[in-house]
Amino acid sequence: MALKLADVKTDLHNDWCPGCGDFGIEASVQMALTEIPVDINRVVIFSGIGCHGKIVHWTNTFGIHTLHGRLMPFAQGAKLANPDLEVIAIGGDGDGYGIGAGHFMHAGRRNIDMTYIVHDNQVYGLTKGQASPTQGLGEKTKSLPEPNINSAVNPIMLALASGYTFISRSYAFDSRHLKETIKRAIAHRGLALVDVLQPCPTYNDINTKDWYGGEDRRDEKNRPIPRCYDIEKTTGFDPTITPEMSIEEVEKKTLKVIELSKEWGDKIPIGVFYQNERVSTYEDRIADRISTYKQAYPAKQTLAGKDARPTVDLEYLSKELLIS
Amino acid sequence: MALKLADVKTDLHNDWCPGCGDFGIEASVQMALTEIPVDINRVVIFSGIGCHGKIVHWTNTFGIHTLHGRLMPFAQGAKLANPDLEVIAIGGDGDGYGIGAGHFMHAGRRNIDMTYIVHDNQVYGLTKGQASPTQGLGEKTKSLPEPNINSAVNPIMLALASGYTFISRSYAFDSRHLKETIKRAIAHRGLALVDVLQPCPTYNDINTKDWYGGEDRRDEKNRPIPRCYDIEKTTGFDPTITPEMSIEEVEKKTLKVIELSKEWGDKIPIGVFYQNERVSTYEDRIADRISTYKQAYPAKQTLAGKDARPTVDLEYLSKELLIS
Amino acid sequence: MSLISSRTNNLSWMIGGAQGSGVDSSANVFSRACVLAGLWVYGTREYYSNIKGLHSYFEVRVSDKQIRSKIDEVDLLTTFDAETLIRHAEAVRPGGGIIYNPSLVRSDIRKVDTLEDNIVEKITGRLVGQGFTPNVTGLLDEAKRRDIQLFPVAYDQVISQTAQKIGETQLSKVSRIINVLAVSASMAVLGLDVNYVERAVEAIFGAKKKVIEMNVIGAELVYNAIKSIAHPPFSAKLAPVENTKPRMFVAGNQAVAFGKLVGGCRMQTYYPITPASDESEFLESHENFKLLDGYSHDGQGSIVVVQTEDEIAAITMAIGASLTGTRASTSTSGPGFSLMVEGMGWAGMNEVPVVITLYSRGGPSTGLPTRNEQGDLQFALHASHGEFPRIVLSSGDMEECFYDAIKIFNYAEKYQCPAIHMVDKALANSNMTILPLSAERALIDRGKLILDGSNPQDGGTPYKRFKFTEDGISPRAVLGLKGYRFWNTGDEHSEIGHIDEDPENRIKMMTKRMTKLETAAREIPDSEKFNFFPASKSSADVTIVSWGSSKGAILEGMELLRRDGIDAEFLQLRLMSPFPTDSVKKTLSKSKLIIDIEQNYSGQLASLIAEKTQIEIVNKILKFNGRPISRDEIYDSVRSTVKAPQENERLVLVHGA
Amino acid sequence: MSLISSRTNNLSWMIGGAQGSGVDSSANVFSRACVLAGLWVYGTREYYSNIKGLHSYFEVRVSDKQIRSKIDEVDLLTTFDAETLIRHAEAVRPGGGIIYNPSLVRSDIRKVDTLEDNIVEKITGRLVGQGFTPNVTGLLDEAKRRDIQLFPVAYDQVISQTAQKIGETQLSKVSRIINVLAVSASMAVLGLDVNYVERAVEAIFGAKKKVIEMNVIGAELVYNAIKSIAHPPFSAKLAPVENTKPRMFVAGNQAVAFGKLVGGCRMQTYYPITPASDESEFLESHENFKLLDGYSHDGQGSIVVVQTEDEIAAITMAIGASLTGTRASTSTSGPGFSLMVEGMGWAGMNEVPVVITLYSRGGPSTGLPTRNEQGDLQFALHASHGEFPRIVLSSGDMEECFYDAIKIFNYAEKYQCPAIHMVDKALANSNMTILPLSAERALIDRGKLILDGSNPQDGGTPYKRFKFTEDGISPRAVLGLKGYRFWNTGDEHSEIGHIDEDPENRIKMMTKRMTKLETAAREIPDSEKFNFFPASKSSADVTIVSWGSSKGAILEGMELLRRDGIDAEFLQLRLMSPFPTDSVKKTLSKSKLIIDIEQNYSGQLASLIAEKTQIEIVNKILKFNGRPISRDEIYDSVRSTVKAPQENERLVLVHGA
Ligand SMILES: Cc1ncc(C[n+]2csc(CCOP(=O)(O)OP(=O)(O)O)c2C)c(N)n1
Ligand SMILES: Cc1ncc(C[n+]2csc(CCOP(=O)(O)OP(=O)(O)O)c2C)c(N)n1
Ligand code: SF4
Ligand code: SF4
Ligand SMILES: [Mg+2]
Ligand SMILES: [Mg+2]
Repeated sequence: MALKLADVKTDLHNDWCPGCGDFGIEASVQMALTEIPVDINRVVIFSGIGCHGKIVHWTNTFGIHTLHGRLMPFAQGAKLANPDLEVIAIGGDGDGYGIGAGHFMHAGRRNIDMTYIVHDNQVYGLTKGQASPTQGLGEKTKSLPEPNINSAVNPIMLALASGYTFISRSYAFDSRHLKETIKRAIAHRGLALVDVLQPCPTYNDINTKDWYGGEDRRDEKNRPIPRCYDIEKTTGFDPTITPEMSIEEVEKKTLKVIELSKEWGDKIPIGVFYQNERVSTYEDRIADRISTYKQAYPAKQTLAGKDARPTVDLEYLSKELLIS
Repeated sequence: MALKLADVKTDLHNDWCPGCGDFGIEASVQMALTEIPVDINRVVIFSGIGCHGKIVHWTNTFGIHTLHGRLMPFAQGAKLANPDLEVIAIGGDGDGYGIGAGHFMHAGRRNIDMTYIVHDNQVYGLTKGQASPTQGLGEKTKSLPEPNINSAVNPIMLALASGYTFISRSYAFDSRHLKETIKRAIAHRGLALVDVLQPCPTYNDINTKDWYGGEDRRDEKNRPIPRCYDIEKTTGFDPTITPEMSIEEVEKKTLKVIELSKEWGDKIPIGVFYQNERVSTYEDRIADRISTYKQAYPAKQTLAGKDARPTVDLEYLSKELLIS
Repeated sequence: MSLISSRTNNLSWMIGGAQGSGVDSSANVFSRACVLAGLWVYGTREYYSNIKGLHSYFEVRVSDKQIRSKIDEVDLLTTFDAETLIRHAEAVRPGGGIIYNPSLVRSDIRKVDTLEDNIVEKITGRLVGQGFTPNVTGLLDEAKRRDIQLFPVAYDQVISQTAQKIGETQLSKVSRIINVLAVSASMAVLGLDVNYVERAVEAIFGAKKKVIEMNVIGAELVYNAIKSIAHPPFSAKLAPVENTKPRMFVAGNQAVAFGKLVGGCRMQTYYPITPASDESEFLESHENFKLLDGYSHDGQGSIVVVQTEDEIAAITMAIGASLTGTRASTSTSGPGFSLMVEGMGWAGMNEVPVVITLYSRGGPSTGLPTRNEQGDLQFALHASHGEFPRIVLSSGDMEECFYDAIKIFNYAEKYQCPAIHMVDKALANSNMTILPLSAERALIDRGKLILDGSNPQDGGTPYKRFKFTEDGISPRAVLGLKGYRFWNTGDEHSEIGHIDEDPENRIKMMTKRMTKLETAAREIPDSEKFNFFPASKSSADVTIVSWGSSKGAILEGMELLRRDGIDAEFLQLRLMSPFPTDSVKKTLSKSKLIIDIEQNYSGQLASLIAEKTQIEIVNKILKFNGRPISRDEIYDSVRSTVKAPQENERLVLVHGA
Repeated sequence: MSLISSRTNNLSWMIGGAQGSGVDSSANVFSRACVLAGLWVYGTREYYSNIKGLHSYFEVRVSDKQIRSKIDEVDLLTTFDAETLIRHAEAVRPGGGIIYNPSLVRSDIRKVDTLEDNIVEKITGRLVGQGFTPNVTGLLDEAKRRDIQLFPVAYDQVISQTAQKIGETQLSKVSRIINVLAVSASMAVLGLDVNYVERAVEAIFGAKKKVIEMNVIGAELVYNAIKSIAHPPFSAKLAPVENTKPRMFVAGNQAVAFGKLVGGCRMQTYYPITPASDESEFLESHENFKLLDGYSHDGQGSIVVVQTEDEIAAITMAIGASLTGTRASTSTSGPGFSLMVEGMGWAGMNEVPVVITLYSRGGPSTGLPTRNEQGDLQFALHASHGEFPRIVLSSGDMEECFYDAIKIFNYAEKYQCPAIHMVDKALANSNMTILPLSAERALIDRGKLILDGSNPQDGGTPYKRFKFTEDGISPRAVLGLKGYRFWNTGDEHSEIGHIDEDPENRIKMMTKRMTKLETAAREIPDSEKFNFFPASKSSADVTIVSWGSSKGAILEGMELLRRDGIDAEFLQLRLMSPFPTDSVKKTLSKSKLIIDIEQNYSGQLASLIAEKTQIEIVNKILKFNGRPISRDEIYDSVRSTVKAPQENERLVLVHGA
């Protein structure tokens, strides 16, 4: 039975600011949920703390609103304990690239099969507009008393350096592109990042919807020239790295990703930058050690019999320490 | 009066394992201290927790042995409060790229004028040999019960993505190279990373002194072929990015750095990868806001008069909130 | 019984509206207008953890004497949206007034989607139960039945008139004046000249000429409109009083910020968090400040404010700064403090004076981020593994926020340890009029700090950062000071500061550190440890024990109780560590009846008192619904307890919306 | 007075050496040899926070009855380096023995650079004061004067003989056998057949034929060499006893790991830290395990052990796992726990059963990472901001480590909250013989867990994860269970789990959560809350109150005290939260004299008891030098206290090197 959008929405009042890019992300996530071939009962969304974090309350799946910056370990813990879950982590840029930067990086090293969507609005929304780690040095959004004193990080490059096997970017108000990107991220086997450019009309008056839309620059027919362009569509770039490719090819692609990741301002690449199919998932690596992992994963094991007695053979287990 | 090595050593018993690469790093740091044009009384070394962290106790400068992973914020705090100090942070790979990864990254965004040396031994030494974040996926050092389950991070690329303006690598047992690299790092205006490849003979039986030295591969004359090569000397690569360079040149250099950062195994580049002179330091940025910062920095301000009365003009300060 | 005799210059006003719609500036304009008229105000703010759209409201009490608490009843509720009316109409006392927008009278309560389901049910149930329609009209009918005077204000009309007057065609550019219109309407009802509103508007909007102009025009239109209709005289009034002394209008977080600047804090680190970051942002916008003549050879004074990547960095960076001799602090609330405890332990071990301002809010976890609670006392006392001395000081009002922010640095430096300054959200986000703060009382004591390296110990014995001394305190040098080289480590260490695992040294070093707490307990005068407010008779009927922001409500509640013949004394605990055990024991052992009043679930101060003095406080009045305690709640609950202590061992207060 | 009557099968043996030199395998071989001979052992380990080179030593007590503590005196000190001799000669009782390497007699104490300056001073001072030379010879002379029997063992010679016998020319390949030589020499002195040493060597080195061979050859050479020289009979002896029942030789951290596996823990997260990571590594090396017949349809059982990037990730990952219905835990010690408190608060708020095994070591901060302390009790009780229920259970011996590791999961799941299992380093790193652990007593109770989604609530009312109930506990579904969709948030929430700031809901939800603690207090039987060891007479002379690893020393100390006519009773507190207030009050209110015994500075349990029961325990015996408490210290200090309680209100124990 196909799901409708209404099935994946709750009826709670949504309290994001009018015009917030979060609405676009919510819609795309929910649309994607209705289109992916996954039992909705197995879907769990985790979110961080920030405006973005409320998304789980508006979405009718299992929804775990975690702690500021700790989204990824929460989500990874659930996925490892029950690899049959479809785990989607949705975080903020302050949450994930700021206080959570360490977890962001180490998640890449694991490459657990899950999806990580980041609401990248260049500000700390919920605490009233401080600069987030993606805001550029010297920029001064209206909520800052003085220009931003820190340089911006490059999330795409960070993800690459950390080992993410799927790295993409989309734009909150390009719902089709975003939805498709999310679906591809979910379909990818391994850890998939979707960095979503998200206007925050309340605090970020630099990277606005108009700015992304290119309202400030017009072509000869006075049409706005949008800043985001789809790398795959526009340049024919193929982000896939297959097991068959030569090291040199891989290197070349990787450098291209870096090059693309540095574009910003007048031309902002969106789409999938990198999809590496050569790297094993953490689940596979566990299965190398624990042959029964995929069938009898932690959440699925029977701990006790009907008599409440443990199922573990203690006598056998203790042999090693028995002396007689 | 020129300092001698003995002046910068304490007479405490050094308890690193025999043959540990940490000895090489200690020697180079101390030699560098005798050769830099800085009053030794202004030098403060901060260290993390791990085998490496004990270095401050063997070194006769102000020495602050901090917390596991928190080295960088401690050190940055001191430097910002007293920019006249020469601050050197010395950490471990577990300390800095593991638990401290978030601080590692955000320090890059600030670019405070200080030096950060990392003992990169691919293991957690002091807790008995677990894999550190630089150990490769599937590698199995003798202290691991099973092959390493996480991918390695690439510190050079991480530093680049984070904004470090000086990025270098050296080798613990190449004392001349290491010493010179440290001196250049200290001389650099901005945040300088020195990633030091460090054999841990006790736990890391893969990346050993012999391995780095190339004892396992010999040229026709049966001389070992060392794995590390000096990028600048060997290839003539110039890591400097000057304010005058064109964007394209900068881009090209940056890509080269990435390329180099991916070499590992048979050829390991050492030397300075990147030295960016275009980026302002955090201290400069503060001075843009607080014009007196460089003369009257926090540690230097007079808080009270002889009568213990605060020096702040409270009446003036409170005007804004006074109503009459 | 009504708690108030006269309602002239003695009333409570409330305004509400969606977050982000400017309702905070309404409250600000109203309060300032009152203060300009020589009156005193106390204003509290309630808001959701939300940026735009959810309901927020302000209660402002006004009086001709200084006031320090909120009360339960509202004299005049000023609204311009339906939600405020719906949520708060019930809070208006019989005989009070409601200002409302007549165009909203048909609003369906069920359709206001920012209202929680249970609130909708409660209110519609109440209305239907009384035979009213479940909409705004019904609410107004209910109000009328309760003798509440209704004041319709046609905001939309005034806005378009104003637009016309200033020649603005885009109404949306003028609509923001609705906040000032609401205030002006209130003043018309309360009888305070519109001129005060205009002066307040000018003071607040400063250089924004156009904004001032439209607000002033609108204010006058509304004011005259209301005045022109004949109302029966309203039961509460404001009238200017002669008050030549200047006063400050200040929020708790600003008082702390001022205290820090005066107290010599020169580096503040923070990671954004409600309700702590207001203070850091205030500091940042005052990073350059004037010094007294005679000290301005360095030019100005300044404070470096650093937004860090997380709270772990915030505390450790502040510690790093402190090692250079800088007075450094960080401000946070519960979740951030939870991340600071490891760093704090390091400061404890290395005897580093670092100040943590801990703004407490509703917990546990993310909890109620914008609501009040005093749930962190025991955590502050025991945070971090192992044992080390710490100072924990709690402020009970704005003046204490200021002076304590200075004292806490003195304690931190004198006893060379982490020092926690506890401030509740109910203080941080409240505004009140106080007499100007004075730097006379604010002396700076840096303890055994060695700042001068001209007399180095290099030649002789090496400098011992952790020298064993009688009082546990060692002379403290700073990084970079010639002749005073030292080492720090989180490991147990020798006097020099190197790692030392010797069991004998361990005992001495632990004892040295812990001795500092005894030294502090001995040296800090009782007057800084607690406040004792005696009963009017020689023997009190009841002893109230409390801490933090409850202070104001308790003091004012006590006055009311006295009228009823209940004579209370009040022990306000301020220094929680080291705890003034003997004094508390002495005070409490003489009590007839003790009541512990706290804004948390379990009575954490009572636990502390039991631990230290072995006195069990059986009667507790607790509030943990996230809303600050009011004077009236104190009055009611203490009264009930005194009347029947056995039946009322644990009273849970529920007031607040 | 000597505390020991017979020294046959009742003695204390010590061995030391540089970290990394294999001294731990000496102790292991010695202990196993004893156990193989039917004896019981209790072994403790002291080591620096260092990998190689600094001194470490083991004390092994051996007896023909089960023993549970260490004592102060050493009967036989076995050394092969100078440092061990220098550090520990003094600990050998008059009449005891020392095995030493005669080639080291000229070693200069001042030249042993791993000795701390103050230790060098102390020892040379002692020697010179008595007229001995300040070197090893002097030490041996001093020992002789104290009637200590000296046994020179020419290790180097034996090593080269062994090398010759096995045809190895590189001496360095054989030199490691020195550890077994030392044990063998010890057995020769103590009179236990070398055959037990050989069997122990075989058991430990398993398949390494060559290693076994050289060790056995060397062992026999040394054994015979010592036997061949005529000594006066040594004052302590070992002799095999008949003991057919199998016993386990286990360390505390292994007992915990076994408990976790049996108790159903299927995911463990950790970040390396001393002394906690031993447990995780043990689990990792047992990640696949056998199930009982009848449950092996899934094949084997398994546990996923994840090394995380830090402790914040460790706790939050474990919580994530727990949400799926997996029994999940994390293990750490002080510094790591300090980083976990925010995550723990989230689990408290969302009623997630997560288990934290907290190994306590010397604090504060990095402290004494490899040494013992009980400094984290109050922190464990109050960690994290705000208020939520938690279970805190403390183990006192190996058996408790095992059974508690099971129980703690039952508590966590029944009361749906974080549960902390406290284990001291003195248990974690000690080894002892115990009777085999039994799975009979280890039942699993998962509380109100809904694992079966076959009866979904979808159609009717939606599932309420936080449904209000009488006992505060709501039926708990897991992620992925059809028909039981739910939400979690660290914010205060509705029964469904959505953010809810309503003040009424807040009161109900806080009360619901906190009610669980009362439910737990009611349901958990006294037998799981504390152990009470009565006096032999009806009324005890003294009541000892303590917790954790002090248990063994106290129980054995009590036996000695009884011989002196001091009849003690002992209340061992186990469940710290919820605290068994009434029972403790009842027990203590009848006491003549109470002594609190703890291994921390301030007497944290005494504070807890004062807080809960208002009983002040004036007399305290405290130890915080990083070394575990011994039976003899208990005996001495309790005796002094009983004799003169007023003069001995605070006794600080100092034993240990
Ligand atoms: C440990 C901790 N520190 C601080 C906060 C306060 N806080 C709440 S939201 C937020 C920032 C959110 O920014 P971002 O992640 O970018 O989310 P956005 O609001 O922009 O969607 C912060 C700092 C917190 N909840 N927890
Ligand atoms: C918060 C915290 N967690 C864990 C530890 C335990 N610990 C001590 S050293 C260390 C690892 C050190 O590894 P690395 O930084 O690589 O230093 P190395 O020993 O290799 O020089 C750890 C995990 C600690 N001290 N603090
Ligand atoms: S503050 Fe910004 S990010 Fe947050 S809801 Fe409003 S517009 Fe969206
Ligand atoms: S464990 Fe490794 S890193 Fe540590 S001191 Fe020994 S050799 Fe060096
Ligand atoms: Mg954001
Ligand atoms: Mg390392």
